[in-house]
Amino acid sequence: MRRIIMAALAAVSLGGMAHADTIKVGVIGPFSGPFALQGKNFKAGIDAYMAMHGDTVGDDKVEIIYRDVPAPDPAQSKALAQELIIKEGVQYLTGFYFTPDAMAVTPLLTQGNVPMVIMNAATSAIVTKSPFVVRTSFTLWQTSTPIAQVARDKGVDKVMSVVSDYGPGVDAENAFKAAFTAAGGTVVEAIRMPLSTNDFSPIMQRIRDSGAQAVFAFLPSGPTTLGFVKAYNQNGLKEAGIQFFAPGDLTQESDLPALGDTALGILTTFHYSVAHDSPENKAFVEAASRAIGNPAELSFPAVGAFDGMHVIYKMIEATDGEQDAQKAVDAVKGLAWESPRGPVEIDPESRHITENIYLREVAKSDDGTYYNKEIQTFEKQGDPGLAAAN
Amino acid sequence: MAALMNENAIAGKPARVRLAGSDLLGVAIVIAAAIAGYFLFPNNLALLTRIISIALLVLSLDLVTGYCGVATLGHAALYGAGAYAAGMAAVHFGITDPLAMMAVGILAGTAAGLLSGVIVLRAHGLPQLVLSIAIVHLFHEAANKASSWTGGSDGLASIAPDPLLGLFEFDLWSRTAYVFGVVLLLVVLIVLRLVVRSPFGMLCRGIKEDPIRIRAMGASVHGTIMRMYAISGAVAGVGGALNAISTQVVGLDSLSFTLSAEALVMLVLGGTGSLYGALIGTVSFLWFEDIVSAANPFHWLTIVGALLILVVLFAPRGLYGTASAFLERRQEARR
Amino acid sequence: MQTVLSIAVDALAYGMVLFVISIGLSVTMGLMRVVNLAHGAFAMIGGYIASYAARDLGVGYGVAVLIAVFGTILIAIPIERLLYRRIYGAPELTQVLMTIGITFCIIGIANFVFGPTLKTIPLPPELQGSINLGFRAVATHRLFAILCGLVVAGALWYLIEKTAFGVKLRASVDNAAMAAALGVRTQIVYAVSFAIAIGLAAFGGVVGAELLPVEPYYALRYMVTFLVVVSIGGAGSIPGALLACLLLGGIDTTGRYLMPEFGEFFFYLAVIAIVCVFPRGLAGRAK
Amino acid sequence: MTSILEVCNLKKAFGGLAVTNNVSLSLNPGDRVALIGPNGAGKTTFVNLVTGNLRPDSGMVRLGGETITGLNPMRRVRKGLVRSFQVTRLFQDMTPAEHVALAILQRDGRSTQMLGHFSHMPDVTAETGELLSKLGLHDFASSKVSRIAYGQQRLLEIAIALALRPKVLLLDEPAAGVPQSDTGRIEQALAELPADLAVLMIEHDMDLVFRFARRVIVLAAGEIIFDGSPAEVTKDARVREAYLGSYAYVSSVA
Repeated sequence: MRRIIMAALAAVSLGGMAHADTIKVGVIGPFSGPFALQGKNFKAGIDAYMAMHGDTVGDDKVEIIYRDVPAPDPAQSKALAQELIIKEGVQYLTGFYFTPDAMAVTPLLTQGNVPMVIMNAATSAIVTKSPFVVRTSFTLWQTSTPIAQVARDKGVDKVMSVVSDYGPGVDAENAFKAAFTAAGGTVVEAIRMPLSTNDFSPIMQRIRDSGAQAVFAFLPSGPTTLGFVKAYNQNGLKEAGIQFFAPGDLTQESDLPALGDTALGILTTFHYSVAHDSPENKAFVEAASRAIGNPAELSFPAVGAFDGMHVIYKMIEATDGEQDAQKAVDAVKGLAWESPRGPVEIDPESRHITENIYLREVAKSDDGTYYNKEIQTFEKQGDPGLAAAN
Repeated sequence: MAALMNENAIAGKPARVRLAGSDLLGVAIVIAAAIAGYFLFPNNLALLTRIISIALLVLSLDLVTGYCGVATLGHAALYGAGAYAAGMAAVHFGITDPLAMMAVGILAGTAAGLLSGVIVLRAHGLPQLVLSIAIVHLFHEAANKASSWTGGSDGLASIAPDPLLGLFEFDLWSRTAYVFGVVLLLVVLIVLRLVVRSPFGMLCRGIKEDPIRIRAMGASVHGTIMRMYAISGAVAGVGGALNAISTQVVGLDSLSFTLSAEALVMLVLGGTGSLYGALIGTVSFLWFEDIVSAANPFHWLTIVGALLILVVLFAPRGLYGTASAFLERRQEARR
Repeated sequence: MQTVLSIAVDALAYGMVLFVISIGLSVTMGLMRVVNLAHGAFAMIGGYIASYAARDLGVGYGVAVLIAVFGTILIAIPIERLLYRRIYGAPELTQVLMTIGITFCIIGIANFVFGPTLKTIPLPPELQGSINLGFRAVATHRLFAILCGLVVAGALWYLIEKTAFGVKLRASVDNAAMAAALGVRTQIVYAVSFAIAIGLAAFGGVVGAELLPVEPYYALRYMVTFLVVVSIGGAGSIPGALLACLLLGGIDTTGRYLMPEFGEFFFYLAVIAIVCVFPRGLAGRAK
Repeated sequence: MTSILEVCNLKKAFGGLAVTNNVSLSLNPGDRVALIGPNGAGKTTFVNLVTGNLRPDSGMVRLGGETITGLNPMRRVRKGLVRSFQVTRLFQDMTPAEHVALAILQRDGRSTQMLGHFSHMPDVTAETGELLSKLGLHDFASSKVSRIAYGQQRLLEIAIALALRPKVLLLDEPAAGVPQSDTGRIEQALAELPADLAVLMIEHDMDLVFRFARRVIVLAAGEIIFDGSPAEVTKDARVREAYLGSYAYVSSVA
């Protein structure tokens, strides 16, 4: 059996060499269903990169193949990845919005000789599952740790943590708790709400009753975030002076028009704001807006995808179009560049991206639109989550 | 198959021979399709394995919905129980032999089936649907909460099954998983054919049509359906364990309402109350979904919706049900 | 005491919002015997139309609500004629398949036309902000939703129990053939009831949008909630639906307040308990 | 001869209205009893009380000397108290042979057997064939029930009941809804019922009652007002009082 596999593998890699003129990149993400917006952002980021840098690397033409996994479904994700590797002959796998979908694919990478560039999935441990995983997004630990310091700086001693009860929410809670406690504050209460929660009034009442000076929250973007922020306002927490801290998922740009005035003043820390002030970002936003059609829909998965494509282009360059996962991954270890989000680097140890985390405040611009205004920078943040897990 | 059945009927052979003949034929067709699948789509075996796994779930659903008339939108609870049990056996207890994992999955599926049955049979019709929905949500939430055991929403990863029978590794091409799945499917199919044709199967069909009549015969409706629920749980457990073994990851989606609803859609699409209907429904739905979602990953849902509407309009008894009813009519006309 | 009052207020508000959105489904399922899983899709269409009218056409809230209700009914008429008419009286599972198909189509179209982002319906200034009840603040909009719920419940009850149309409807439901023989034009009665149910869905979608925001996946996201509410209440019963909404609202709110970590367990265990005690729903009509 | 079915002081009231009021009767093996009464007399309620589908407020039901008041309908059937239905309750997609075989298997406690097909069980097929032939259903043994005539469906109801080898058989209007041309066959079937079986038949068709019954019980307003021979029933003043008007032809028959 093993011999057959080796022979087949050799055949595949030979095939890869023989047809090096078109390099296929498989993208797995949520392109329909409840998370279609995030998938759309993946596509916008990829399109923007290819519009700006062409669809060729050297002599090789890059072709993108999209596959849809509408909601977390590891079995589906794995089947599609297998199909992409074997049938379509992709040299690179990328995308991956959800952690379980990425986790399901990691066992295939070595056998398939394919590197995986994660454009979003944000649980720290994924990069440890295979040496061929590189991530250009963020982890919840990375984005939720700095906000603890911000809260302390604002003179907050007692915080209540409220997160959605699923992997990323738990990560956010743990990260915040660890950092806030280390900075001398107290988390008076930590609540994990079911993901299906629609009505947040009782939670708001509980926050009030807890006597906390501030609330730290994490919810997946979309309807729940809107409901939560509205409840925060309507139940008088804002008036009562209870401050609101969160990682930036909560004020994702695509949700801001819906959130409107209710989000004003919310402080979040995140790796990317569409309003980031740099020439790189201006060029990116212009290209990505064109790609996505409606600029209001543009948000962070697009920059993860944009930088993911950058990494893949560098890999193709380094391997000269040949299929060699090890060489490709080695080539981007320590790779540093100026991303639309600011200066970034692939950490050679963890293969996770080291980036600036910004403190932002939701603000209203002159033309009446809302944006995340960057007001403070935490430079070169790695992923504390990996250390915490060990 | 249809043509052959026709001939038998025209030849006026006794019902007994005709039944056994169509059974063998059905199994032969499944084998032929499995072999064809292997050689025609050697690069899609992972997808085919997934289809087999879901087909087992749909078969399992057919047993309670199609044969006993129980309305459920929570059948994934049984499937997920099998998947998680097999996965946890491997990750936490070192039971990595695929056959042993399969056994664990079957046991867990059966247990989940009995538990679901006890609750679901407390009501009928719409309230029964709601009970089933409540069950699958409770299972889902329990798996989410017990994240140290199940991996929570990140999924239960690092399931590493041993080579099958110590000889065949679960490879990138999913060849082993596919063959394993096909064999399991055939075994399940043959066993279920026996069960649904047995006196017990007749009793179940009777219950579906008229439980009062069955009671008037002195048979226990509740007890009978509970038995069927246990069998159904075992079958769903096989599907779930196959999923855990072939994917090596188990996610919360395997315990979800969505999967339950999809399974029901596939079953109704194929036609309830016949094993082949369940198979045809699963294969056509997933195959169609794969094609349209690859063709247009962004807007395929609309096309799938349109397909479902067309099926209701033109094949109201499901693909298989309508086809066999049509053939029956033609036979009558020729008589 | 304050806590109890506070929970009660939240429960009432949440329950009434659920009621406004779900009651249309209770009408289709209980009176027309159609398992209409596309109910949420029609509520969503209402939300989209209202959002479009209020934001892009700039009309007032009240006008937007009217446009949404009648616009949705207008969209639903051809769907009723072409599709729903084929499934009246069909087996439940067939109805499930058809209405899920319709839902998928509507989701896909909404995603294509309006994009995947959240859409809001701007509230008039009178409904914004919150009112202080002394022991706590409540969003004005919630009070408005409670009011809407009471009005809808009253109007429907009057329509079904006290008007000639209600008599015809109940006759058609109990025995369509007999009603037809007595000169009731059941086709029209069904079409009108369907229109009312759709109108209620759209109205609920708009009024409830503050709590259940409008986005393409709305149609499936809340389907289970609607189904649970309707069947706990007993399909077709307005007092039953009202009672179920208040009860479920109360259970959900209490659970979320007292033990948010296990809110889901609490809710679904309660649902199982209620169904076991009232297997036909709180006020279910015998089948 | 000891009675096989004994009903003592059975009472059932719905919301204060006594629908079955202190009813007592007993049946001996071989009895052919017709239970008649005007509409609303409480016949259906009485049958439901005897079969266990309703619980009596008080009173007792004994079968073969054993008290069965607390047993559910299923257990009563297993003890030999079998009923047929006024409106046929058959499985539309199954054949008469399957119906009868299922009843036989159920009677023998083999209905939950999960392997084998009844057509491979010689004893079952033999008995099924015999029963169906006896009732003249042999030619339709393998047609779906939905395709056979209503009269034949009624006969099948009787066949199913007989397959359960009852000690007491409650026949609920066995000829209801059957066209005149087919009633002969049903009457023949009734005439051929096993001699030691106790039969209680509810019937409106007085012709049938007089031909079939050797004893008639009249129920009116929940009470037994007459229990005696067919010859006497129409002479009884209370019966005439209860019946006349709604069943004018009773006197003409007499």
